[in-house]
Amino acid sequence: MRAPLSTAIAIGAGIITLLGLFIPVEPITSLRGRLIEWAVLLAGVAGLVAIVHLLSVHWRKMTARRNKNIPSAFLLIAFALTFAAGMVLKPGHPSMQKIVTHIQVPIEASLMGVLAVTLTVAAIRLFQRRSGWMSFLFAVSAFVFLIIGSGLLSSSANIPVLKDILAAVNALPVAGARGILIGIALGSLTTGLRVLLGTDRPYSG
Amino acid sequence: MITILGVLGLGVVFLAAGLMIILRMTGKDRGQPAFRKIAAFDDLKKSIGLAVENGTRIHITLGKASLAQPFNPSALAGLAALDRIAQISSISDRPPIASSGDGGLTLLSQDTLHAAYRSVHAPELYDPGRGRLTGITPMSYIAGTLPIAADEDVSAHVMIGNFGPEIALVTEAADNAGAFSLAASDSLPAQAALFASAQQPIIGEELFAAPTYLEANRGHAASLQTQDILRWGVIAIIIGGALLKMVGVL
Amino acid sequence: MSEIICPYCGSTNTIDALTCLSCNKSLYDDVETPAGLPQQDGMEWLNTFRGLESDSNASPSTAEPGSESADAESEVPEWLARIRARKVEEAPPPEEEPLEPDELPSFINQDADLPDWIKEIKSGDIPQPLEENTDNIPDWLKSLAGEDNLPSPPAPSAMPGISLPDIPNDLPVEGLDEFNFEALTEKASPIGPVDLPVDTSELPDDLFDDIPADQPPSAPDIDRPDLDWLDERIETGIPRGGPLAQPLDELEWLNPPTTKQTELSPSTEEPEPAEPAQLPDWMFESVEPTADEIAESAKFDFAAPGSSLPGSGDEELISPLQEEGLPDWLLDDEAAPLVPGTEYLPEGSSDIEEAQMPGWLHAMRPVEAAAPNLIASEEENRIEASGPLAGYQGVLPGHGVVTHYSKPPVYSARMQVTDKQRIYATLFETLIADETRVGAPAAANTTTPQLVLRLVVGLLMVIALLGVLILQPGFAVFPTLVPPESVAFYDTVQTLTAAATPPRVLVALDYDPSLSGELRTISTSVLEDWMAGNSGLAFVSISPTGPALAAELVTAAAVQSPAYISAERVINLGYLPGGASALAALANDPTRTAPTTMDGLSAWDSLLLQGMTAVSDFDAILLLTDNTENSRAWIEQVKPAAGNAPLLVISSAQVAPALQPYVQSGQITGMVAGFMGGAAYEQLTQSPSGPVRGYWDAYQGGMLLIAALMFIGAVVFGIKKFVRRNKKA
Amino acid sequence: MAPDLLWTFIAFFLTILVLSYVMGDNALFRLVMMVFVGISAGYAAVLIFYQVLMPRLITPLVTTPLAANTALVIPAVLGVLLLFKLSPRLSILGNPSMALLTGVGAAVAIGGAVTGTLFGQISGTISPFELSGLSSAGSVISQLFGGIVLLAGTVCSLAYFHFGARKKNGENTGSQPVLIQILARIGQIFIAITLGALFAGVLAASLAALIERLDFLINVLKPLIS
Repeated sequence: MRAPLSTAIAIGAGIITLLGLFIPVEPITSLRGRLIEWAVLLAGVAGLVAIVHLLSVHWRKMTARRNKNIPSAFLLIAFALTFAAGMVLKPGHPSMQKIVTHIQVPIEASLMGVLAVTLTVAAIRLFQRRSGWMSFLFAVSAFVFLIIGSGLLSSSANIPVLKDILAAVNALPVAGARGILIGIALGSLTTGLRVLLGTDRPYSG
Repeated sequence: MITILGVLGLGVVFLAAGLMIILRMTGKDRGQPAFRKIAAFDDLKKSIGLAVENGTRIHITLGKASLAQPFNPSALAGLAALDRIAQISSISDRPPIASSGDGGLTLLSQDTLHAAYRSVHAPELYDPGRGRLTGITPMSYIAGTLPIAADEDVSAHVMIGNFGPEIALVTEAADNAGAFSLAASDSLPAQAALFASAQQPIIGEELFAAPTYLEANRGHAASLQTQDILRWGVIAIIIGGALLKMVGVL
Repeated sequence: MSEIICPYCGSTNTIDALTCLSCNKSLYDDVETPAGLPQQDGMEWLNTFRGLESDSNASPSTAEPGSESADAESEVPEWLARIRARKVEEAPPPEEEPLEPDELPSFINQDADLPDWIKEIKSGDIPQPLEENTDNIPDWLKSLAGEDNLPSPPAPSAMPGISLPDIPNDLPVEGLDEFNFEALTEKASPIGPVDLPVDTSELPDDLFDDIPADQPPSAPDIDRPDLDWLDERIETGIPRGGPLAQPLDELEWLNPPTTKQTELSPSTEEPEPAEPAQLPDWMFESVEPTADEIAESAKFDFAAPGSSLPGSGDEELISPLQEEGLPDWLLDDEAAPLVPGTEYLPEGSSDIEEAQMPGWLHAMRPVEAAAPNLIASEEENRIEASGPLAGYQGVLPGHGVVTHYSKPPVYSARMQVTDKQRIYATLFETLIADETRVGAPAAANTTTPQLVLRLVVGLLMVIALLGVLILQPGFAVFPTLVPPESVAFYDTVQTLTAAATPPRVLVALDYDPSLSGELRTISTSVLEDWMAGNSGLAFVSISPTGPALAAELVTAAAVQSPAYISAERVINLGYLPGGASALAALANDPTRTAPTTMDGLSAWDSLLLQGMTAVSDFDAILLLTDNTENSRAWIEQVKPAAGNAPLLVISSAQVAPALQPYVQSGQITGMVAGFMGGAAYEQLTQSPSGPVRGYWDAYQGGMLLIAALMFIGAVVFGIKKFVRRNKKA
Repeated sequence: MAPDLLWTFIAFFLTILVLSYVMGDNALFRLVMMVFVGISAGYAAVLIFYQVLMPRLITPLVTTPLAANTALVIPAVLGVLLLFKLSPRLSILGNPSMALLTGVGAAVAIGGAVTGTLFGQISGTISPFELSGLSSAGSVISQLFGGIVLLAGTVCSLAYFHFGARKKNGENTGSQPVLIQILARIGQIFIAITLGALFAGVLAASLAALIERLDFLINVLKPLIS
């Protein structure tokens, strides 16, 4: 067996956490709480380790003999400045908040704006990419909900049955969403169990 | 306090686990179970083959779900797919790269690559630089993934994990680079965006079938069979419950 | 899309069809892929990729070696027994009777190991030539039956498809010295190619060269079992000397015909090409299996007059192969100094050691390579008798060469293919086309138009939106029909803020900066209403950027509420690490989970939160979200702990459909989703200058523009596809 | 220049550079993306340090006696082991830490899937059939009809994802029983409608973001122009 110690830890921790959820009796519950807290801490450390790894990848790219990646230098500089400022000022400082509101927000919101163009182009090209009645229904549904979402139909309060029709149409996606969500839950259940049964051991590297 | 829901929940978990174990054991005698065709996975296999033959790269991106979060199974399914893809493309000149938007997931992707290469007796292929964190926040993860699509001679992108709809930016970049893209997410908005933008979108729980369709071990097939059995159980419960509710029993 | 033509009715079917849609007959009825063939880990996909999905299991290379060798062992005794029986009884060989498919040796019955197209040929065409051959057999078989040492006669039929070229790679050469491979070659069956993974068109033609022209075609089935075990051993890689040794010993009886053949005088003379009419049909049938040969037959007609055939002559051999088509090791042999077998040696060359030439190599040595050298040897020995070069040796003759070379064979360009062959050629082409389709997707060809389309659409949208935002034309009508969940939201806020005691609200901020524009715009009006009621707001976030966004949000909302003292009525509990997992802890014990404010002060001792110990102590929970998964966690984990406190949700438009089930089930008390919900809320509050109202023209115009573009795209590409399909039809 | 104005200009230029991606990929856009990744990583690292590790691990270990914090020794050790993941040779030492993280994560996921989604959605699908509280026949029929549509959509959508296929002669035919095929077809309709609705929602959200950004640009430029 590969990585027996790690597998035992994963299975043991998983079973305790699971039991603690379904059978909330002491000491399982407190043990579960503790394990989750440890997991959160470890996720934090893993985040730091991965960030260091990210920096090392870009350092390698920047210092490569061939095909030097200059933008990687900007990444490293941006990181260094932010990290240094953050360590000195702490996250609650207004200047640190400005980094979020005046750098992250504009960039992320603008990327989201670009996504509007990307998705519009994707919608236009939908039938170029694939045909079939599922695509057709998808397109019709998207079109109808774009019109509904624009508020154009909601402006006509005088039409008698419009409200009922809109309510019925708005309820339609719920059924499909339920089916998808239940299916995903079943998939999550079996995937999680694969880890707890030791079939999947992604940590055994 | 022990509740009925808790006991029921535990029962469901034990039922699923039991089914997986039984199906896995009996599956050894009955051979590979039959599953319906999913064209996207057929195309993925072809793309992997072409990537291996052409000496181009395969990029697997695992999403941004933290391992400590309840919606991490999509990432776990992505890791299983990564393991399989790494194995079958180990003969390629350019081993695959894995990207993710969470620290824990990044480390697991490195571990998975390491384990996969060891399993095919080629540990020398392992390079931790091929399991990368591209960004720590959801959008910076996408921002960091875009250059991979554009610059790293990738011919096939496999996106299995938890994404937002912004993943469409990556599929578009892949499309512009003439690369194949297969995308699956457990997030509903992302699925909608991917349905329109990815070359081969995977809908809903099909994402959990990726390892099985990539011919991973019997455990994955048993897990898919269990899913099917549970599905019909849920359907029966829904219909029965509705009838009982209607007559006022429930 | 790729199609399969039904071999029965000729109608087209989709590539994944198993039975014909018209005649309902199986498209692969003669393909019997065995059940439960073990899949070789990781290799099936390669077959799939090559477009041979259905063949993947059938390929001998993917078949499980263990099972194959087991099959081989079970088959060997049959043929051995038969041969031995013949030896003992000297009875007419049972092979004289036409063989039923069931009786065929294992390698023929192992359909599972064969690609479909080979199986088709095998099942459809093989039995007939077998019968024909057996009709021809008796004469020579009878003659051979008298030879005690020859239980199986040397078959003159060349084995065009035998995997002999693989042998040098798989077996040590010195091992092969022990037996004469030529004999095996001679004894090969014309059905042989179907058992082989290699393309017969790549085989060197000299595999056929040692066939005496004067010998009639033999019944190949007699020797088929021999090849059966050989092939199996070669494929399974059983080391020679072990299991292989025994059959080799048993094959020693094969030597006489070989010896007999080597005694044939080598001839540099023009061989007599066999008349095609005299050749048995199986020789042509045997060429049929491989798709490459189908293509090859376009430039080479086996039956054409003037062309030679396998077994028709020694040197004058038809070679559809070009040199580059030969394996390297064969080319090397050609390039090497000629070490011909005794039968080819001219006078004066007899000093070359015979033993250095292994039999198998001899059998495969291209004749084309030998003949010019023979002439060259003669030339080198010739002494010029006249002219200025008189007395010189090795002078190029002016006329001699002409006499040595025959007129090159005329190859017919006419393709002689059967319908079946054409079908399989088409199928093969389709498979290749499929193979190249993926990975070099159409996107590569459409990149430029796509970029242009993107540029045009992007500019159109940006310019249109900028124009509307700048000009504010006011064409859009604000919604008057309000969704019930927005009404419920509004009612709850009004009820709570109208109460005597200012409400205390837990504001969960769970959105990324990417959607802060949308959520800030929607929630500003709502927060203004809460502030108007002097509500206490406790912000908490499971997003790292949440605290900063919360501060920004409060600042924006407070502008419209100057009387509201944010410093006293707002508290920022900061960021909860652990994401959704932290919510369970928050639901259980908020004082422990979020003990301090962003400034590091004790939160639960503050004036605002004094006396509160649980989530249920809050009057309401307001969730601002752009994320379905985290919303679910708030709904499923925190809401149950909140008791009667209503859960109000302000969501991005992108998650609204996913949250609808929770609205319907009542877990969410009220919801404002997207600009549409924001507009509805502002409509309910009768706010004349709400932020959503300011964007309404641009929003509605943009949505309608996208819908129109989508419609146009659907029509244009739909028509394009329709026209293209009609053209194809 | 006032600091606020400086920040506003930074935001303005960043917005312009990112929106330039509408015209196609360009070097400046890439540069901004790299800066963005660096800044977000730096900010996240600071947050992890100050909001996770300091209050939950480092401070308790440093300020209180070890005996009172024995439970924190384990995550501390596991955290240190995780640092070995930075070295390819020693990375195996970090495996137990990753195993704990994965095991707990899997259990959390199972719990969420079963109690959260599975039970929640099943109960949500059944709840419209609660007719006892309804007074008029019209509302009963209306709710019943809605409930049946919802139930049919949910069941058929679930059936669409059925993976099993029939075997013929031990070979995978890829085909499914007729009943499942019919249900799956109906399920496809509901799924397509759902995805279409979600797509419209995503478009609406991203359009809102674009409008907000363009409005921001206009607001920055307005005073300059006037």
